[in-house]
Amino acid sequence: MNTTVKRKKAAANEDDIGRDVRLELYRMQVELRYCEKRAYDLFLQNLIKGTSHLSLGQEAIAAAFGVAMRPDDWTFCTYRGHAHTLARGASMAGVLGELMGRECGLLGGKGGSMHLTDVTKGAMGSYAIIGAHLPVAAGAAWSAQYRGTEQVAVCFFGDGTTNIGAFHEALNFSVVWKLPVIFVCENNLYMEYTPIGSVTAVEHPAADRACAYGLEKIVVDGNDADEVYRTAVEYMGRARKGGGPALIEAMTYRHSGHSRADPAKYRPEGELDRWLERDPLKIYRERLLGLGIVEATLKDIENETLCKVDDATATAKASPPPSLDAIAKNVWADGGAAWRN
Amino acid sequence: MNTTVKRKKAAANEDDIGRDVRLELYRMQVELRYCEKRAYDLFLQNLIKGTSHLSLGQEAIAAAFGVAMRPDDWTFCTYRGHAHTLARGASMAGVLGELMGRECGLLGGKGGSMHLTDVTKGAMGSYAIIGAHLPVAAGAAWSAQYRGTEQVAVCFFGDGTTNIGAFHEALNFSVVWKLPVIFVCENNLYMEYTPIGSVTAVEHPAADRACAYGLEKIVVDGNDADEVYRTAVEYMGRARKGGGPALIEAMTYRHSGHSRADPAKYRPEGELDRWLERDPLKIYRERLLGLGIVEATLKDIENETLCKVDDATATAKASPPPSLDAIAKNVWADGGAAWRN
Amino acid sequence: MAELTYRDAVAAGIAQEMARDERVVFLGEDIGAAGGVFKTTVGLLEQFGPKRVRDTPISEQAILGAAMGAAMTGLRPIAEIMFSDFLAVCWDLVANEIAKIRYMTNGQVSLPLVIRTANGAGSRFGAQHSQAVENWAMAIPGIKVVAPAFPADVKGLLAAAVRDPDPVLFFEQKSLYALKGEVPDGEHVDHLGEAKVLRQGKDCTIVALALMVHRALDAAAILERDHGISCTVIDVRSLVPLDTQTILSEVVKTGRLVTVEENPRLCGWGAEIASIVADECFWDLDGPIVRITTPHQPLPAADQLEDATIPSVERVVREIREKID
Amino acid sequence: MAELTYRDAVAAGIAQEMARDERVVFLGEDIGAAGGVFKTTVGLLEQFGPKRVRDTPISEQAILGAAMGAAMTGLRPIAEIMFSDFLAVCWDLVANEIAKIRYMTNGQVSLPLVIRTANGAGSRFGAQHSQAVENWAMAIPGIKVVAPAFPADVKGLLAAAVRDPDPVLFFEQKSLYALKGEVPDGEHVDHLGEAKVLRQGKDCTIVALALMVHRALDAAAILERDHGISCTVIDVRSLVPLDTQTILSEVVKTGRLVTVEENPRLCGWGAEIASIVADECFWDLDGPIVRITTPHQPLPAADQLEDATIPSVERVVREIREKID
Ligand SMILES: Cc1ncc(C[n+]2csc(CCOP(=O)(O)OP(=O)(O)O)c2C)c(N)n1
Ligand SMILES: Cc1ncc(C[n+]2csc(CCOP(=O)(O)OP(=O)(O)O)c2C)c(N)n1
Ligand SMILES: [Mg+2]
Ligand SMILES: [Mg+2]
Repeated sequence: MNTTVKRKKAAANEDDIGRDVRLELYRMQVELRYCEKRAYDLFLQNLIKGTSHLSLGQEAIAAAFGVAMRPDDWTFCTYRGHAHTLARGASMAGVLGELMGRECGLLGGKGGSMHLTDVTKGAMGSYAIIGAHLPVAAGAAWSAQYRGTEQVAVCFFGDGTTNIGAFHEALNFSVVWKLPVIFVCENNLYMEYTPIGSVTAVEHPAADRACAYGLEKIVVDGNDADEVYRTAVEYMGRARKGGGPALIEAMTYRHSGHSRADPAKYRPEGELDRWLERDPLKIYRERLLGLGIVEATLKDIENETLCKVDDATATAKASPPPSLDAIAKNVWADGGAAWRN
Repeated sequence: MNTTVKRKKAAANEDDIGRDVRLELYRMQVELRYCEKRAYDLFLQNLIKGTSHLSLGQEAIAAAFGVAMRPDDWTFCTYRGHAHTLARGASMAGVLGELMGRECGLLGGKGGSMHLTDVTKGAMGSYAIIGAHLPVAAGAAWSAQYRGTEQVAVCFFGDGTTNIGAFHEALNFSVVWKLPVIFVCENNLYMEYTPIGSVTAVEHPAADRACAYGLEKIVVDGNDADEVYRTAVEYMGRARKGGGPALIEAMTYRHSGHSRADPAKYRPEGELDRWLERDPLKIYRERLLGLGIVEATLKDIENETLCKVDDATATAKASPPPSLDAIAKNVWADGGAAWRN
Repeated sequence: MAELTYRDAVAAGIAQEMARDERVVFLGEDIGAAGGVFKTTVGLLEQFGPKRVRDTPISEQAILGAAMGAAMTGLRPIAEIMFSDFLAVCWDLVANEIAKIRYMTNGQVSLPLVIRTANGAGSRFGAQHSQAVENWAMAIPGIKVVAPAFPADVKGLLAAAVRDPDPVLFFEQKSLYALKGEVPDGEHVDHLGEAKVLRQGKDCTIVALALMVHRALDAAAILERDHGISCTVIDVRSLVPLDTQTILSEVVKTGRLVTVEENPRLCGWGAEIASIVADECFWDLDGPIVRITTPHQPLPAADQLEDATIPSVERVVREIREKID
Repeated sequence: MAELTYRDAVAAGIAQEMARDERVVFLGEDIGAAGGVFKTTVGLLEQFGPKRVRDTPISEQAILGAAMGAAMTGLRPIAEIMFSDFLAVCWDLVANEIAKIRYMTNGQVSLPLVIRTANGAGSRFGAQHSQAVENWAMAIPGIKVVAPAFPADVKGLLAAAVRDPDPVLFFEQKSLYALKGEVPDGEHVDHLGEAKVLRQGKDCTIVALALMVHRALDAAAILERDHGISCTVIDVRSLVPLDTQTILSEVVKTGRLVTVEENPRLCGWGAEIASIVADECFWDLDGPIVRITTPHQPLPAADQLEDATIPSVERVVREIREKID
């Protein structure tokens, strides 16, 4: 068992990743950031009715995996899944529309913020019960293995999720069957409001459990898109070739509360500020400038993305609420809801 | 994290345990062996109707803990729990009676072989759904901690149980709360019929998971009552004083099939023979003789135990089947089963 | 009498029992320092300290296992399962362990414990955070099942549940947490297993639970005022034990039974009551038994869809008008 | 027609579907090398190899999660949960995930999967290994629920379940595994959602499932022969979809309904059927609806106790004699 902490850092200014991918990593992070901020604005305008869990501050992880994945790979994520779903290329209007409960929503308003899914893009669902989607991701990986397609399933979840039984079952199962599945723990230091350290037997809730499955201990800086990207490429590549699963813990922080109802008062003074210093967008923007990419290029990306978010917002707002006919549709594969003749 | 495998061996002929305890360890193993054998005979006579899971070959573990535990400590065990229940001093007629579905059974015939319990002796139940009793044992330990009684909960389970979610939840929970609970995995190499190695990501299904909870890796020879006894004394003592839980993996082997229905054909040629060489009773008898205890003393123990088993058998056989009135009793604390007025 | 919200009545009930009995301890996710995700347990950590009010990991099996083990050995734990939907992740503990151990051990073990959980729809949370699963619980022999509709009942029935020697699954209604109502001052302890007749009519007996009690009352008012149909409304309050006597005697008076259930239709609690009435009151019935339930399907998230899925006041009025008389 | 046991019909059904469709894979505990703890899957590993017939760890959540993930991505898995009681440890996967994902995603995801499990009492295994939990499943919108009583139905309905595009929970009756019966030769595929009228009478309609079908048939024979009471016996076969038309039309003919259920009473499947009949057939009923169920309590282990707890032929005869006419 290798217990070294992996740090996928490159030497300063080294451009192992390449300008195009880097720009895409930046663009993606900007897109996730802007869209999440818009979601927050829409919530303040009372246009989002249910709950919503933002990834503000955690965008580097979803973005880096999104860029690293093959179009036919599969994402499984949680209720905090707007970013992960967008990062696969799902329609932004579809995402915002779903949050607003509109007909144009990815799920026609039936799933809501916590269940974003776009199967056509490999976004295989957002799951709102802690832990459940880890074995489901293993199952998708099994089907890739069975059919020999070299697809990989990537499963995102939080630090708090490592303490539930399904985590353990999924990890053991995936290793025993050598499945092409990458488990990505986004350690943002908190469950809902409880600090993860106060309820976990080890320091790194995911990485310190890798030993229990004969896996490598991997901790990465989840606010550094390059580091996450390099890790994603390495372990997805290995999994594709039959090397089996990996468990990656990405250290990060959410800038806002757990959900829209949460002002996050439980955080110690100064903690948020320290993490804002390490904001993934800020870091990445500075890095790109340091690598010689000019300000104007970045501004263009930012402006284009803002337009995209505005367009998506307009589309979503213009969309009507779903027709009440939708209620009784799609319980079954025949499109209906009949349980009797 | 300490990854050394603990081997609680003493130097040859060293009598750190003491003659009286050693004789009690022998007596207890003999009792468990003879009683399990009797259960098997009764099954062949068609006097045991349900299933039954024998501990033949695994007696050293239950015996050593039984001897090491304080009368007010608590045992939680599985469907393979005859030995663990007897080792706390539960009535043998009560055990055999329960297997036979008689009125004198520990549970009046209502629980059967898989649920032996004697609360008056601290035998807090036998649980037949894999994994469930691990968190329950943690709960008992919590109540000891809360009340400051220095009681310890000991929880026995098999190798296969380490792959279910409740195992993981109970371990993490117990460590975080520093509970006085000892988890004892009896690794007999098989689930029901499937070799544990074929479905587990690590070599030692329990001990190699200790790292995931910041616990010591402990593997002991489960066929050596002294080694188990020393380990039990050490970790129970620590837990009593607030040192928190331990996870102990005891290597052992069941001489018979998983349950009465199982001829155990799936075992490789010769495996049983090798383990019969390491039969805990055989080992222990030889050791005692080596320590200078005379054959006659051992014979006396054996004869007395046989009488005890015969008596218990006679009592159980003489007991009538439970009255049908029992059916509607004890669903609720008021003694009845009423769900309506 | 003080006016309390349904939400605050939860904390009041727990505090009353914790103050009175050292053996009462409380555990769950985010219940202590944060005061609960629904703010139902604010102040308890401060009042009773971290030894008695304990935040847990996200480990529902461990939470219920711990409650069970503690209850078997002398404590009287209250465990919170944050949303009732999550009972599914620890259903083994509920259905196979907690509910059965007394019976299996022929009475050797008692489990004086309470599982509190937030139940029901109306918050646009979607299919995995909005279910009414009281019928899951009612189907399990060996646990008592309570679901209050009013703040006073929250406090009184919660206290009764804590004092009960058997395990109780206590369903709080998410969408009622903000409801205000009078709660008796001082110690308040109610009784499990008593339904309440909230309104007496002569044409039809409506039997409802939790949120649906309020809809049934509103519907009954409209039916009386606008349509001349006079309804009895019974708040079941406790599914196990079930106060069949109150239900049967009211049905005998009106000759008709309508259940209003938030659970999806199949095997809902109303089916059980319907079957009891169809057996024991058959000759007193003047017409078909009508069940008004959420249709048998998962819940949609969007507000308009959700509102149109669970039984509304309008639907209760309409169905009763169509089917009664 | 060959004579097969109910047990062998399981393997025959699986083999038929695996031979026909490469996408059908099979996983569970001890199902491969050991052929299943009830010997229901003997020979499948040999016939289809370890890539398609896979032994798993004791990880029920992983088993159903794997089945779900595989089904979403193009396979048609059959998962075994050894005893139906163990559904409780993976109930989240059944009730919250598998049953809901199609609806939540507005139809983006299909789950052609089957969960097979051994259900019911009679083996003296005690309260945690003997439950009849078909009513738990019926209460969950989004899964189909099947429970065959005869070997031919085992094979035919299992094949239909495998071919069905929706998730199916398939309850096999432990105590029927040794039952022999004729099974059609060659490919045999039945239809989900069709009840069968096994016997036609004029005094009373008995609706039963799985083991209780046999008891109902025996009781009907005795009632006819010894007591002049002539009963229709319906084997429900599928709780979801439910063939209400067959049930309603038979009840109309006899004017009486008796359900015979192995599940404990509260919220059993018979309650649902009773409530449908009490609504839709009310004016055709000539007397109370009677439910004969296991009493609402856990099951005892000892043989005499267990036999006296679940509905026996004698009890069915006695209750029908007392309550019909
Ligand atoms: C089984 C279950 N228990 C509890 C919850 C309630 N809950 C939702 S999110 C959450 C915290 C999860 O923390 P973490 O895994 O760290 O993810 P994060 O929200 O930080 O992304 C909890 C407890 C749930 N959804 N499912
Ligand atoms: C949740 C659950 N899954 C499956 C079973 C069926 N089962 C009973 S014993 C057993 C094997 C257990 O193996 P192990 O933990 O090694 O204990 P052993 O029987 O070897 O003592 C299995 C799979 C069960 N009782 N509960
Ligand atoms: Mg977190
Ligand atoms: Mg074993």
